[in-house]
Amino acid sequence: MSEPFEPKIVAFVCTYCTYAGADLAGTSRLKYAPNVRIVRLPCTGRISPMFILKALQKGADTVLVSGCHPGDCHFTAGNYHARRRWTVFRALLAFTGIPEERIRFSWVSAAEGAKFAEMINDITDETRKLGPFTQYQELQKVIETQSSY
Amino acid sequence: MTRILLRNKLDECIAAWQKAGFSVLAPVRRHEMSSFGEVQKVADMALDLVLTERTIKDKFFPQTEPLIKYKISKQQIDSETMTPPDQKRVFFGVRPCDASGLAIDDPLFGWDYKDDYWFRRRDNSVIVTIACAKADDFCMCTSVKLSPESTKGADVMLRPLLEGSGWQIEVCTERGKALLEIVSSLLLEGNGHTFPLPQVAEKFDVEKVMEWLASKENFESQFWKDISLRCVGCGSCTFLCPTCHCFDIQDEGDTYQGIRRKNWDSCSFANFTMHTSGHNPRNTQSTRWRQRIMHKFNYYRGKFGVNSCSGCGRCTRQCPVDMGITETLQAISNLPR
Amino acid sequence: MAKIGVFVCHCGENIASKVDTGILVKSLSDHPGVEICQEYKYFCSDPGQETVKRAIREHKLTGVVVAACSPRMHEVTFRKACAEAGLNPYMLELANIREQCSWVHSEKDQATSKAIEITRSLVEKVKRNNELKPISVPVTRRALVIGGGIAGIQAALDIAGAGREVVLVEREPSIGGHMSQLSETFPTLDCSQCILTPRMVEAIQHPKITVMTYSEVEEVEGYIGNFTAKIRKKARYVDMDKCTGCGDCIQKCPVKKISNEFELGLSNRTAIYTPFAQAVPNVPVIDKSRCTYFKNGKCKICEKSCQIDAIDFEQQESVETIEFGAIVVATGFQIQDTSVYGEYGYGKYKDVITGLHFERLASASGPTAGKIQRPSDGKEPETVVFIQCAGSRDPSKGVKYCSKICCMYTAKHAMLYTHKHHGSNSKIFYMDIRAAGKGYDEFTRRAIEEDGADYLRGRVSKVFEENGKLIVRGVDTLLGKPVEVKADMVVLATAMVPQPDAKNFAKRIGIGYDEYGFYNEAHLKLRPVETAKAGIYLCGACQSPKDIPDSVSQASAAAAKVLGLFSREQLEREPVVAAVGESTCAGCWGCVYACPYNAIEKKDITDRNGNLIKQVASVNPGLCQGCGTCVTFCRSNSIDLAGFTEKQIFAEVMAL
Amino acid sequence: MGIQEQYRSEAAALLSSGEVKLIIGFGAGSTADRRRPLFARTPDEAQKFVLDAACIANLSTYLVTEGLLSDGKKVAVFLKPDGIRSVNILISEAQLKPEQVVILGYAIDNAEVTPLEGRKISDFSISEQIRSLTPPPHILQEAERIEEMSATERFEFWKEHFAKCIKCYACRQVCPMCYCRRCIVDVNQPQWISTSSHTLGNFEWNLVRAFHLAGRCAACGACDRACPVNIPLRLVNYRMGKEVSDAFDYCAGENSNQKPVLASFKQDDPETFIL
Repeated sequence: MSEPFEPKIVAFVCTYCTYAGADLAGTSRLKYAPNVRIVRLPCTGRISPMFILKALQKGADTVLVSGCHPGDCHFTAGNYHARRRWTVFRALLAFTGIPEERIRFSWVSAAEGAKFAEMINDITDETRKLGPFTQYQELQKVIETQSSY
Repeated sequence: MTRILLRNKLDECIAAWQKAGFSVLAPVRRHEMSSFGEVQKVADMALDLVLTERTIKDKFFPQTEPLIKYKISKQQIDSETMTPPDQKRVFFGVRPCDASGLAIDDPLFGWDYKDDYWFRRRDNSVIVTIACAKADDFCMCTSVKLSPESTKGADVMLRPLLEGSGWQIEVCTERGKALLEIVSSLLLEGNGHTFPLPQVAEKFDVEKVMEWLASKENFESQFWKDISLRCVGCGSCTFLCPTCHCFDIQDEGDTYQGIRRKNWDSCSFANFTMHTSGHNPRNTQSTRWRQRIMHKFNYYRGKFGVNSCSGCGRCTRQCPVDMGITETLQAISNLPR
Repeated sequence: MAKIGVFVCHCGENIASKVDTGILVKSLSDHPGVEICQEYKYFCSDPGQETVKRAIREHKLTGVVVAACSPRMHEVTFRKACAEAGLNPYMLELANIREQCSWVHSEKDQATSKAIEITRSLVEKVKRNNELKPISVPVTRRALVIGGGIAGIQAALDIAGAGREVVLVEREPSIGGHMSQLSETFPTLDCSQCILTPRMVEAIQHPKITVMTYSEVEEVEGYIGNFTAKIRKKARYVDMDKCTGCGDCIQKCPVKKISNEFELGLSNRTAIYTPFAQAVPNVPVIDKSRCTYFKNGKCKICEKSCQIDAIDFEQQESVETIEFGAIVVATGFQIQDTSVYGEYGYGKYKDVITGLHFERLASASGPTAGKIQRPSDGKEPETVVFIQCAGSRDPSKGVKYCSKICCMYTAKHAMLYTHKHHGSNSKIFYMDIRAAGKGYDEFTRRAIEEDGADYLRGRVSKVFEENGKLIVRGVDTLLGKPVEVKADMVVLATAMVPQPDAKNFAKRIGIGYDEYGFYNEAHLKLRPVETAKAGIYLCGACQSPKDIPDSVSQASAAAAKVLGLFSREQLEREPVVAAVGESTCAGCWGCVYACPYNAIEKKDITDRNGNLIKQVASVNPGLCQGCGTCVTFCRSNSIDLAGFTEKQIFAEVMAL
Repeated sequence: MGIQEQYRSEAAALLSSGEVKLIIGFGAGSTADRRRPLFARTPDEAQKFVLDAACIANLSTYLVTEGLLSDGKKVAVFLKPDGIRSVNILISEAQLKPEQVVILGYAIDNAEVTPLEGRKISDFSISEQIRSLTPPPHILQEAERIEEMSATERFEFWKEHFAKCIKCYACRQVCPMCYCRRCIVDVNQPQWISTSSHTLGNFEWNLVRAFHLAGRCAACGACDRACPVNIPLRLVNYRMGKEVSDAFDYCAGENSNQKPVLASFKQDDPETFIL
């Protein structure tokens, strides 16, 4: 048997809320699953759909995008813009068969260290159940056999 | 005495070829597109098409091809050359224009350096051409001095029998002969009535075209601007062309590893000739279209003695704005002298 | 070629106990482009920083990754170290292997491999970092102070005292705020008016302070050093330059029965009025909604009575646009509407009042001239019940937080009451006494021990009237018995809440607020008077419930921040700003719409003869705050954000 | 006089009066059922214009040809309502100046061509019409069929289609909204979208194009018709249009002064999916 599946989760977060929330989880010594890799951005407004696609290509089984609650954006409106983009991009991914459970969105404030820790645990568990997202990663391999023919 | 391949024996032929280590590819229509794909039986084939939308060029020079796999470490880069597998293949039901396309491209891939990716596949492939029983408005093989029964590039030429029961066989090469040896017991001896060839009108005088193109003063002619006004600059004509062969080398990977790939490129694209400096010598669509025509009917001929066009007509058939080589060459040959 | 230095910090045992730093160092040493990788117990210590600096110099490093704590902790420290060693401070990244790794994971091998991945991806990022230089912006050295209570007055005086111009804006007709309503102040029992009025006068007379009363800040645009505020001056209908404050008009005004807001309805005022006798400026306003002339077109008695023609019925409100370099927000608080506590009978029984009412009753300048009288019949109450936490610390009906000042003022009320009415009887229902502060506990003890305040620990369940007495029914939890008190007056220690329009105002000027509407400081402990919006500072009860000493010290702190900012003509800003690639910009203006700071302008691209070729977007680096929303919008990828460029993030992701 | 003759003479008049420098319309194509874009600069050339039910292309794409309108002169163009919608979007995205575009409007109903009143973009109020627009039943049915699939089936469906893509960019080149001077797919620092036309690279390209068209697509179907390998691009674009309409009540190209849907927001935008 192969090794048990350990999900790879890539999180794109804003530095003012969710990153600070993750820091708070740390200073509060809350324990959560070690499967998440955090990429720090200034604001959710900076998080491009491209990041999500590249993370999937790099083997992320779930991608998390997280920032300040509505009304709390350090930059006043970055998260509102982000929310619209996500709504549309999420619909697009769903329509093209990239399951909604693979792309997660959340608001986590600087004060919600516990929410962050809990959420990472939940997402890790759920991803473990879903299994690896090889469907997307293998798109590269398919053509290798096609084209080398 | 010639031989005949009966349609109802074709399934057995396929099985025999497969047993001999060949995979068999034929025109298929899958996922709303016609192309050459692997088949198991005659029922899988779409032999009624005038032409497949995609050419068989794809199977020799794919749209993207891995060349080298590499791994990056602190000390060095380890690379491994990737080659296509030595799979033997039969291409059944190729149209004469597509087969000619392969023959037209052979000298290009072999003149100074023998391109292993092309020739490994060429050497492992047997082309079984079927002469055309019908043509459409876009067919123009006769205009480039080929015909619906041209054997250029073919190892075996089949001519459909009038009653539709099979094909009359013409062996063109040793490779073709060997392929038929495998199924010799399944072939009939005899002469049938073959289907009359479709009439494909000559749409332009290619000699006149070549003469006009060769004249240096025409290079800057207003003609090019007028004829290419509606070109939107996509690459569909080049990518569907059986002879277009331009490519680009790209490295794709992450921090630790990657693949160097050979990808199709198109002279229609604005970025095709974009320099790093930002200068673009072909910075308008008219100069790009001129390049395409000049390459096919002047430069290529100058180097390899043959025009880089087999007359399939896909460039016009698939053009989103109804352009194509035919219209341009027609216009050139109609220019007053 | 990149030469990256990686410095793995143990943070004592904080990191080293969960991350195998030896493996981390070995793994990173083998990473392409890493020139040197070292570990140390505390890289943030002086010797630790020296190690980093030495490595930068000796190995001619082009970039540094410190694998340690959160960048929110020590990014500044290590940037400084880089700069001191001659490396551009922005060629640094912090790999957060403490807060986001060692502290949150239990398995050492998992934490170690996560730490390796985090660090490697930041090595790839730092390879693509660009050298950045701080952006200089000019500073307009004039401050706007919003709110003319004690906090605003103190801030204005401190800033003006250092020689900088201040505009102090107050929406009421007079400055003074809530403090001017108070009688005496704890813990010294100074008369509030006596200590406040001189400050008010000082403010209005200060040559560097422009006081704009009866005015409101409509809109604030711009950024630190360069704000533009629109201030609406409401029409007073009295010429401020002419008026001498003689008060003749007030005397003559025929509309006399208007409930006096300053006195919380305990007395009446006229239609032309000053809110209180010591108002600054001492210039009346005409209450347009109540004035007979404005209602019926007839009267103008005040105009006739004014000997210097200061009344001007034609006056219009006006909007002034003024430039500022810094803003101090001191908009204060309100008391909670106690009518949610039906069981206490507020609003139903006239003699159930709030603490602020009591202040007015106790005030020598108040409606009763300092005599404690029942609002219902003017009788002096024999027994007064004070109910603390009437709103505060009550998540079900009131607010969750402690209003902080009520324990103290209730003790003060009991004390004042005893002083004014010997032999009186005050009973105080309380949850616990919070009297932390200089002289505070002593003060409450004095109320109990010397002035006979009777503290009953427990909550009141009901107040009702019976035979002309207010029956207060509650429980004494120390005795474990229900109690009933027959009172003549009940005083509710109501909660302090944000101004009703606090949230809207915050949005207008671009600062944050908490769930209640109190304004957010940049950091509760370390940056308590700054907001997240650079150049806007906070003081007083608009940030959280505060007493006078706290408000005043915070005001001085905010003033110090403003003066620090004003100490130079140029301000250096973080260079994390966006920039447009003009050659590929198509000028669709999506970024212009998306930018929350209006930092993107349209720029003409012309040929050398001055003919317009195209228009492109152009980022004003002074306005840009570096959120990157524009970058994500741009379809042609023509905008990028320094410090978080597309290349950097791509590399970071592709290294994961 | 038939509509074709009427429009020919109007076109000729526009050119002979000098009101416009160029007219973009349709001419006869290489076969009897084909029409091709035709550019007329003289009244004589205007006599070659063809207008019938086969004139389905969205010619507004030529209006954003680099340099075409930089001299400030006017250009006339034959447009159906979807083309007018494109022009609205292009104006609101500052790619066209309304005063430079003269519209020769027509509609096709059941193979019948009827003229549309008006010449200036402001003459055409198409808001109601496009809001009530339902895509052809075959698109609706197909989109519904896809929505009903499991995620895995949907993925396989698109994988097969995107695997065919050869990155000829015909979809982009015929699209009036793809006016970028440099397409994101041509950005190589960093290479967000794999250059190679393997299925992954094709997925990335097609997803990003669909996203970039979300709230901007005029539903003219040009990309879908242009695709030489028959990828059903209409379906993705339809789905994106539906999303911005359902979530933000936004309909691209209603008028020419809309704010782009993804560069604006409402505080109470829906957010059912956010944890």
